[in-house]
Amino acid sequence: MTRQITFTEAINEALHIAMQNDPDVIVLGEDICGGGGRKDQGIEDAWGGIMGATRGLIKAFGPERVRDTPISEMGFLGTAVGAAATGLRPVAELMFMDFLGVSLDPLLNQAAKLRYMFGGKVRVPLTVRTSMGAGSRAAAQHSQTLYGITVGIPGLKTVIPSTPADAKGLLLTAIRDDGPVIFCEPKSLMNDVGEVPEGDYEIPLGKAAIVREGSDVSIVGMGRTVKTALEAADRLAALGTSAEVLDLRSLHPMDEEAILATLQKTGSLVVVDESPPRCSIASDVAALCVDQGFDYLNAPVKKVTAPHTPVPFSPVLEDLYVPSADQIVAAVRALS
Amino acid sequence: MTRQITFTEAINEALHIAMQNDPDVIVLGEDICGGGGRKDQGIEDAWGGIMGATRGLIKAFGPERVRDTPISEMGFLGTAVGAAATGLRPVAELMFMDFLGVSLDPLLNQAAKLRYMFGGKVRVPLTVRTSMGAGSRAAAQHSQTLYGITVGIPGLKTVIPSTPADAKGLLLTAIRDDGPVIFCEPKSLMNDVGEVPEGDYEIPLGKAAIVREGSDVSIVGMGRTVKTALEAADRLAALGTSAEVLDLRSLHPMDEEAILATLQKTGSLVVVDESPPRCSIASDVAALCVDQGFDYLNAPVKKVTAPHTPVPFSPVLEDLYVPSADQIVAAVRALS
Amino acid sequence: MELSHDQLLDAYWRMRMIRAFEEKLNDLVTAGRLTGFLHLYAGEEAVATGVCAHLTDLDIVNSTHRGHGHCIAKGVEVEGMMAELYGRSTGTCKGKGGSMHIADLDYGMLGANGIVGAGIPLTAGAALTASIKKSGGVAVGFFGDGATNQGQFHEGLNIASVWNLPAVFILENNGYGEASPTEFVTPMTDLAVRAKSYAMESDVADGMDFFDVYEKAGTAIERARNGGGPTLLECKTYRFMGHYVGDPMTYRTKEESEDWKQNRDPLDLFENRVVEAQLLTSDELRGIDARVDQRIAAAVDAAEQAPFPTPADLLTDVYVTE
Amino acid sequence: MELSHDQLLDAYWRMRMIRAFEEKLNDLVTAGRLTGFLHLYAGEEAVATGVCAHLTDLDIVNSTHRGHGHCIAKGVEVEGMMAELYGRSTGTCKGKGGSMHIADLDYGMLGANGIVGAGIPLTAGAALTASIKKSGGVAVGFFGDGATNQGQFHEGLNIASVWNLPAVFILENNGYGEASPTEFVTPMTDLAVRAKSYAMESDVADGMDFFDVYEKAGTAIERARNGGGPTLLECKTYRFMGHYVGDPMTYRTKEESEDWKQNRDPLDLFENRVVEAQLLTSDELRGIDARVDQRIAAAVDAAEQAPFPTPADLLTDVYVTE
Ligand SMILES: Cc1ncc(C[n+]2csc(CCOP(=O)(O)OP(=O)(O)O)c2C)c(N)n1
Ligand SMILES: Cc1ncc(C[n+]2csc(CCOP(=O)(O)OP(=O)(O)O)c2C)c(N)n1
Ligand SMILES: [Mg+2]
Ligand SMILES: [Mg+2]
Repeated sequence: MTRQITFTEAINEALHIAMQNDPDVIVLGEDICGGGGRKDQGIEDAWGGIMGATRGLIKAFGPERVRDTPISEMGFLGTAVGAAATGLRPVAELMFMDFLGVSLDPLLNQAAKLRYMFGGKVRVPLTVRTSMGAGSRAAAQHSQTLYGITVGIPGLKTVIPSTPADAKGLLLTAIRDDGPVIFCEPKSLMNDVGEVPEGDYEIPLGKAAIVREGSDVSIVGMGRTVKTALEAADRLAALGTSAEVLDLRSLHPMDEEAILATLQKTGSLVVVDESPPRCSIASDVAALCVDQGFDYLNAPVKKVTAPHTPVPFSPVLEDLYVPSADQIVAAVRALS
Repeated sequence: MTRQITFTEAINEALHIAMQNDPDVIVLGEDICGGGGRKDQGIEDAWGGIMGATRGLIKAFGPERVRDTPISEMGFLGTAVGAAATGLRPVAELMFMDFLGVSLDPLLNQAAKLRYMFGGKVRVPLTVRTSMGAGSRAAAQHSQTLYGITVGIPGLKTVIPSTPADAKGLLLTAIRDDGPVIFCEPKSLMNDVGEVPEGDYEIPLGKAAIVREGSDVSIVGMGRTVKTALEAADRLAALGTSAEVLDLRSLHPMDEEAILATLQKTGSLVVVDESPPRCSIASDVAALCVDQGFDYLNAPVKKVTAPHTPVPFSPVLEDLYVPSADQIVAAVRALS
Repeated sequence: MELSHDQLLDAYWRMRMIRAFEEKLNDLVTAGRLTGFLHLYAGEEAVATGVCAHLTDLDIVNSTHRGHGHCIAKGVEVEGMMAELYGRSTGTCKGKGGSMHIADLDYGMLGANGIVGAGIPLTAGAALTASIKKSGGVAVGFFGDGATNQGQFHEGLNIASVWNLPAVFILENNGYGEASPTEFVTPMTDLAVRAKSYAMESDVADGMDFFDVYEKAGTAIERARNGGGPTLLECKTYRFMGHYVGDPMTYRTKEESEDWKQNRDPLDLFENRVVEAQLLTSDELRGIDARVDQRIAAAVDAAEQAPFPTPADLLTDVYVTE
Repeated sequence: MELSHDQLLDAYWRMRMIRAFEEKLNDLVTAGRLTGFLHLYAGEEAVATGVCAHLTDLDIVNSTHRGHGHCIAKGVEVEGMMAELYGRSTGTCKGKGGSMHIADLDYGMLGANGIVGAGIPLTAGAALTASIKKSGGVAVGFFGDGATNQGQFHEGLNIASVWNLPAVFILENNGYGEASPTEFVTPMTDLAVRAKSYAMESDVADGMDFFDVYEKAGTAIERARNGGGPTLLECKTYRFMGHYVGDPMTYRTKEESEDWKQNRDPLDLFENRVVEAQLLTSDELRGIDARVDQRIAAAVDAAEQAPFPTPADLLTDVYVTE
């Protein structure tokens, strides 16, 4: 009941379970074994990828199903698409989401479209795990939040957990989904510890979760910003404002009902997205509110996002870049 | 005064002028000469790219400044970025915007970020012309509207003309901008004919244009959807509704003032975007309205977009895919 | 490698079917009866046919924007193909794919592809499935000279080689990528050498000669099937028509293409050879011609009568819902 | 190629500066005084130094995630670099770039790059500028063995070759990409052969031997400068530290790295050679050591005192506004 493990461990556990239960599941990516361990040199343990999330897999499932790839993101994602279309269920690791720059085509033009283009005659059960977000001093090319790109591509699903327990359940569902799913792993949460159920369980894609009930204002977050929203809600409570916090969990499909329900309940909404503001999830949530939720609205819908800039290296600037509880509190207070 | 030329000719004219006036301007892309003409075989004329927009350039400016590239989008856009950062002013042709799948990195991680990452010590005066949009029976991988991706990338500017005259003036400004600009050419407008001033002129980036005045409702469009919006406005007029039509022209920077001004004037707004609905310009416009324009709003903001699907081949389906005047009229009538 | 009488008849039947299919499409578009962005394979028939003659139901083929020939060679029915090009719901892809995405996994055809080079990693992926599932199948990827300048060519071949996958890569070197002659965009015109970058086996075939392609592809496919790893096979060929239907073809001379058509037509070369060697008779071949033309005419008729997709079809097949 | 006394002193000074800079960073991060994602170049000094010894102010260098050595070799000042790594406004990039994007165009240094392979087309682009403007400059791109599996390597080298650009591509083959040994991800360990795919000149140098690198890079750079086109020069080398500071290094044995450090340290090899040949004295070298250490200590002090960027800096330098 009270087993506490990290976000990374939860993902590792989900991978073990998925591979155990289905021989078609394979895992591939750069350095996910790290040379597969070099037995001839007495090196047993695998590196396990840059985050360590794939540790142990090579030992448990062997080199046929757990593969180090060359630094060829376009190539290995394309290979994974071809494998998925012909009967395997690959889980690929894209080390950082920023590397979409060199790997977009297999997602944009292949995985997302094959089924439609083939008139429904193919399934592409591919999961792409990818590490994203700012806050780790990794600068402009290793810190981006790019789910806006994948959400904009019809045919893909995109999910982002905010807790270790959700990470495990969402990843299992994503792997078993018969279409391509982008699974975002917020770098800044990977060492978070939380209670995670043992064994196999799934969390449905497309369902948001109310992570804090409230009545005065709704705060919608995803991934890391859920934590920030909860922190802001605490502060707002101290100021006498009761905030409800909704964790989207799935970015596409997005749980429009849940958003509209909380808006109806509170009459005002702030959405917090760690990506820059343009063509963002934040915009989509606001646009939904002003269309379907117009009659519930008592106030403007405020977006709290990163600024429209690359991610700066300098720690003092990066700390200003990431949406903060302060900004959320200020946005909420500006509503009334 | 009444010289009428096509959209393609207007672009061709802008390229000639820009190359004439500035020796640093070079043009490169796939088949933009088409083997540069093969003089040894008596082949003089160039193919001029898939749309014919670069015809004549090789003759006028020679093979040093007008270059056929290999089918290496990542490679030649990266080369263009390197050239731009060191003193040239390249205009690259990305044959179809769908090919962002194989060319995103030079834009996402290089052109857009170099200046910021270098602390302001570099300029990247790169223009990428790219043909986009549905309606030409070219199916899922040659018909996409992907400006949502480029608009979401801080450091890039994105523009999209809706008339030949705007195409010429915006392209000249884009080429002379000292940063990277994505210049979208809507396939379905390329044969449109319009009055185009002779000589050199610029249209500022970031300025929308009111293309039809009205008082009851605002319709915001861009590129091809401006035409559709005008058609809808005609029909609405016949039904007794006076629609104002705003052409965004620049998608980033976006003319927020102009959007808010027309909203203030009419009190209700429909935005028409030929991309799918998620993380779109349509969402951004709606989000702006419900934040800064909340007090002006008398009705929900409606998005008229393509559906969340790939572009189908079958003409009967493709015609349903593209936002239509019917849909706009219906959206406007649903407001009241 | 010996070919039986039936195999020879089948080879001619396929080459002739491809040619007739493409010529019919050219006529239909020119006459305004058909629309779309069509890249025709006429002239290159010996490549697809010579390669696919070795393939079975276990095997997967992946193709390019110029995919009709590969479909027919792999056994996809021309009726479904024609209906697809007409955008009808009876098409192989319910009319949603069209020429550049024509596909039929029922026949192991993993699709034409509108993105140059993108089929190469897909081919590696199909080979990975065969390898992990030990199905005994191989995956064959077709692509052009222009595609060898794409990063996906490089990355895909490297992966196939380092993982020793049962894949065969068929480089259809027709001397042009759209309008650009190879030498304008690649520092050499013989491209099989690129296999060396992946320590991969390679070979070069006369792509106008069915028998040469058949033999060399056979060796490569057998090697792949037996765990010997991938091969890059360059086939020297030529496309007889424009890059797409409507191409002004300003980039090459009439003499150049006439020369190929007169002297290097793969159907003529095949016929001369088999008739001379008394393997097939002219009568047999003319009989095939007639049956092919008939079948294509019927396919056009059927396609023109077939129903269009319904508006509801716009929204289906995006996600797996059942 | 003869090196003058001053040139030899300069070569040692640079190699020593790189080593000391990297060791200092390792200490600072381990001690918690510095943060960031740092990839250290120690062990590979002879490559950057041997190559850049031929370069002038006209020339451009492009680098990788492992960029400090290339900066120092090209002449970027360590004070600005250290401040950059500390995220201070006095840094070469005002603190906005950090280690993976350290750059200084004042010295022809077109940036480290966090995207493996991305610097290769940038290098071709800088060479294109030199070619079109007839500046007489060359562009040099550094990258690793792992990067040769990226599509951008393939596309960039092909473009440089077909356009005959004044570019030199330096392949730093240290046997690993992060944790993966070359042979796990590439079907061979000698990579210069890949130049053949682009009909490009190539050569192989001992990357631990300054003199061998110097000579072979000199030939390549001269060729490029004289219109002879690009070269791929593979330098066999080894990184002495982890892939990044904090790397658990589970993928290689202590014996392997100790062997390289004991027997193939480029600074030791250089010193043995120049002292034996009586070109430089130990005293001269120790003098350099002392000055280098002093300068680095001062750079750290200065960086730690320097001001941070102001909040307003977050929003500037995205677009050109003046
Ligand atoms: C990534 C990408 N770039 C460009 C194009 C446009 N295009 C379609 S076919 C073609 C030429 C392909 O040449 P090649 O590979 O030799 O095949 P061929 O047409 O000669 O059969 C080009 C450039 C594309 N479809 N995809
Ligand atoms: C496109 C891309 N993929 C993956 C990475 C993560 N990564 C950073 S360095 C590296 C290894 C690079 O190996 P190599 O090119 O040999 O250079 P080395 O680190 O050995 O100097 C990897 C995989 C990256 N930064 N960019
Ligand atoms: Mg070709
Ligand atoms: Mg390496």
